[in-house]
Amino acid sequence: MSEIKYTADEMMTIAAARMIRNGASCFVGIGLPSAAANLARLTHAPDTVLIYESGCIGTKPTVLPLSIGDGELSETADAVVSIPEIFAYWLQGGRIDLGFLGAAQIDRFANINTTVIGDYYHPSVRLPGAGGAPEIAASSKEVLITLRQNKRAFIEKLDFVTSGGHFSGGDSRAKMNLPGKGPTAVITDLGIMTPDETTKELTLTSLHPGVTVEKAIESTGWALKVAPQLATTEAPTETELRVLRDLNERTARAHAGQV
Amino acid sequence: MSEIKYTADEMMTIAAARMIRNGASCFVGIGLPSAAANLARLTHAPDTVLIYESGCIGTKPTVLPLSIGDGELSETADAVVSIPEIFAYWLQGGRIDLGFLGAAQIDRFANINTTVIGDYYHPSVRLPGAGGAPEIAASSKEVLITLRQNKRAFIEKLDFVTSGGHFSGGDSRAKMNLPGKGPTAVITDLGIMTPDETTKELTLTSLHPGVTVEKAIESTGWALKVAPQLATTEAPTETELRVLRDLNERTARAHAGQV
Amino acid sequence: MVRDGDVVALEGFTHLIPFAAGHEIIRQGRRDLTLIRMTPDLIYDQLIGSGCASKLIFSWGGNPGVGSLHRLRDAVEQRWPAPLALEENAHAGMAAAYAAGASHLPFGLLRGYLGTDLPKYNRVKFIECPFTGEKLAAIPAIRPDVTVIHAQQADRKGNVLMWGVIGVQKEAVLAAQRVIVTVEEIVDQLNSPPNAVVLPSWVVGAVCQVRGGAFPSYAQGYYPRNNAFYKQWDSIARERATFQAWMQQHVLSTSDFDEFKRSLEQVVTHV
Amino acid sequence: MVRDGDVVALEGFTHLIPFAAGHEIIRQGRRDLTLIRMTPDLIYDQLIGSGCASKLIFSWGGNPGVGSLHRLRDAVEQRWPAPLALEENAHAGMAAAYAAGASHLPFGLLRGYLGTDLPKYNRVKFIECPFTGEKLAAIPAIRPDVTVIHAQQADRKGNVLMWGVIGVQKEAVLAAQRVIVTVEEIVDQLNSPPNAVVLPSWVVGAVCQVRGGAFPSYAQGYYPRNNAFYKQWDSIARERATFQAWMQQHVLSTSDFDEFKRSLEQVVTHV
Repeated sequence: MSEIKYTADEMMTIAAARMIRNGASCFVGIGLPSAAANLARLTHAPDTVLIYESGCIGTKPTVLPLSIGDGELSETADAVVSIPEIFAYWLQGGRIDLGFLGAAQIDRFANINTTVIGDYYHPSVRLPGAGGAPEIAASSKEVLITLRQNKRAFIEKLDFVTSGGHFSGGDSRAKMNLPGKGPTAVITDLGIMTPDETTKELTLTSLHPGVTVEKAIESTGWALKVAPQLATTEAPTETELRVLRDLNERTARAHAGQV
Repeated sequence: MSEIKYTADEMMTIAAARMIRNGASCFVGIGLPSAAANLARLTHAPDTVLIYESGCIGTKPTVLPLSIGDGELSETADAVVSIPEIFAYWLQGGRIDLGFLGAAQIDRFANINTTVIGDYYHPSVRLPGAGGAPEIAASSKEVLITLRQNKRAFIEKLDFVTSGGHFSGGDSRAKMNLPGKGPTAVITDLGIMTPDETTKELTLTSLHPGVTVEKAIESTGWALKVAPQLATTEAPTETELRVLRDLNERTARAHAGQV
Repeated sequence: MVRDGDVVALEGFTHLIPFAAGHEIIRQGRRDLTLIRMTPDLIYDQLIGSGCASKLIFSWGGNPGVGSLHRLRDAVEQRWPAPLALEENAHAGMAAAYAAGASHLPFGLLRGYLGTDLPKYNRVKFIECPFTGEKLAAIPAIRPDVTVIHAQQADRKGNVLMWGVIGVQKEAVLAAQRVIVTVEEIVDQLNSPPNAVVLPSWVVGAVCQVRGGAFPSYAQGYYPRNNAFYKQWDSIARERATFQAWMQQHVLSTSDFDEFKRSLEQVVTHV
Repeated sequence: MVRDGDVVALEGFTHLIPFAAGHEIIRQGRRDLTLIRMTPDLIYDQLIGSGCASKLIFSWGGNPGVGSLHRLRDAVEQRWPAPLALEENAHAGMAAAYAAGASHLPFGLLRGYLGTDLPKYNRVKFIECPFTGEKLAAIPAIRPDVTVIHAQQADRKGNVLMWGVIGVQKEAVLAAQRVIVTVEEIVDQLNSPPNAVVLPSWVVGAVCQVRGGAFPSYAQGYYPRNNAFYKQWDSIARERATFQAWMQQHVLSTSDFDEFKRSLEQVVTHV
């Protein structure tokens, strides 16, 4: 069988999708998390319950939503509830197995910044802000984070902590008695990092095929720890790629068209 | 025109109904308040918004409900919301012009007991309890109370204060900064009492036709104050009586029938 | 799924009261239950009179439009058949406590209970608003071991749909550790309107079909409230002997709700 | 009904965003507004870029799935066209603050903001649970002077019906002093399903029909979200000059939303 060609982004989305257990209730943010969650639902995890902060519970879109509240999300949902309810009864209520987040910046303890770069009152870049992320990060039983890996995104110190991961590491999160156990993996276009059991520092545990350790290290703004037995991520299967590409094509067609 | 015959209960219900301003939003308890509020809606106050604690807003029943949540209440309502919403957004939210309550016992400051007679832990009579009354009494802009007048109901001291009226009188309610101004009238089968402007003590201001002051005084468990210019309640009109009796007949027919 | 000693909420505000499930608890002879309901209604009068409960958390305990719940009164006034501890609230407080349970918050916040004697006898405390200094009521969240409700429909996957007077059922379900739902009908497809009250299968434990399972309460779209029975209950429950005879004949001697209703038809009375 | 200096909430969570009403505020040249919205979206990018606002209370300020709101960024980063004060929250906090406003409570209670830097820059405080001692967030209630929403239907009496993604509109309406509602359609009879989201006429101030009034957002049952326009906005709003030219041509030079949409059709672009 000839080797399958795929992009780093495709590998990232597929690796993220694989982490979703079938039947899990997933609170998904827009963008990469939404793509990965829907890929999972269309492949190995058909019973995954997708929940969007717009109040759509158990939604089954045929294309990826551009916004968190596209019409198809509510039309295909098991239930559509108000925003106060989705955050109070469902997220805070402890109903979310998996919170799935993107990020602009992340640090070694998987804390996230999506608010500002630079000083808060005189930012060099004003980012969109928190959205649902802080409470998704706090109240979901488990959190996955996916973003492209580079020195601007993976940095030594965040200018602003929007959503807490493992805070200052060690037992600092445990001491806060947050309902969820926090980030369990960060999936990038280069590999997969997981928090060290005791220090909670993100450690490179798997490299995607063809990516070197050096590349991963130089794409990280801190001295990246590497697991002694570093795994290689399984390459995308034909099925995974076909389903993902079909999904992306359908999505592109749906979002184009006339103004 | 020959004199119209009517019962003391009919007079009470009609006198209570007359106090409802057309267009007011009324939070009504079951029993006498419900009868009076529906009579008002069917006579001089067609645009009265009837709200029941079962979550029915703007309901228009053709017969009096036996329970606070009979099917017809929701079928004829403008909106049917959850119990947490009706109490949080609508009653506490300040949307109720008029709270309409019944009572087992009442004192001279229009405080109400619907909980126990005797000691709380060893009651001689266990009454149904609070229901929605305490917050209806606190948060409605104005409160009307209707009950039959006798020494067992109109008593010197309540064994239990379930819902606050004017508390110990004077400015004692004002000092509590409750949203609503409290009871503005008590309508009985004998007459109408209203709180004195300064002392807030219930004062007999109107007697129903044919009722003597002596009768009202001996039917009250405290030394009842009587207004210097005591009015006589206008007797029921033919229309009021016809509408009330039709309503009661329809109701009796609807609630009878086979088990 | 209900065990002796459990904290159990059978909810349904006049509408969709889970009578069939309540009868099953009585037949199983459960004891020492803490029963939670805003409005105990006839079903808790039956459970209490049958000796299933040691505590009641409630906010209005009467027979709506009729009068007393005689078995509840007898338990409180005469300790028969067993003493019954009360935790008594107002509706607004119970609603806030259920919502807090569903929200996984330790307490519910409301402007309530001010100037009433209730806080002398229940667990309500008062807190100060950190912004305005206003005194507000805090009521501990309700977190039942088991919540039991009756709904109109479920689909084959176990998603539950209810409509009409929806009361506090969604909150009671989301606040509970375990959930039991009886429904009028199991359908292939819930054609639920947008924003309908749907409880997804993954928050519901067991679903089983019991046609008429809310009788003498009602199920909107299926059958009306049997107000005549509610009135008749007053004479059935007023005396211990007549109550026990009725329970024996119609509940304890029947094996399910269909039999129960057939046994009633044999003694039809006009009210 | 909107005055200079008002605290104004135009709500609608991606769905039913009141663009037509927002354009009218821009045409009227309102100034010094405090704008409240969970997701400012393009409508607030337009209001801010037009100089209508001096403060923004929000929780997520991007162009969903596309990128930045360039006019919002320019106001914050470069103070153009005017400085913009920010009061920044998380969605959960905003939702609780709106619900507190609707409930006439001084603050909303949630388990939130723990370990984030947000409370350093907003008005959130932490309180202790009087029962468990747990530290919980308290956020001041939102009470807008005016709330503006767009809904699908109203009847002739002024009762308003909406369905689909309903966001926080009911709370925003019930929290406000004054309410303006635009609708797709005024109908003789709202055939609203049971438990639908209906706002009775007596809590709604003004209702007026503006077909397509949510464009480029959507109205479930009427028209889909125009995702192509959302993408195109990125290039329109990126530069001050192109933004101002677009606003001049399509909003300031048109007298109502119909004209606005006709003016867009004259420069149709494929994306």
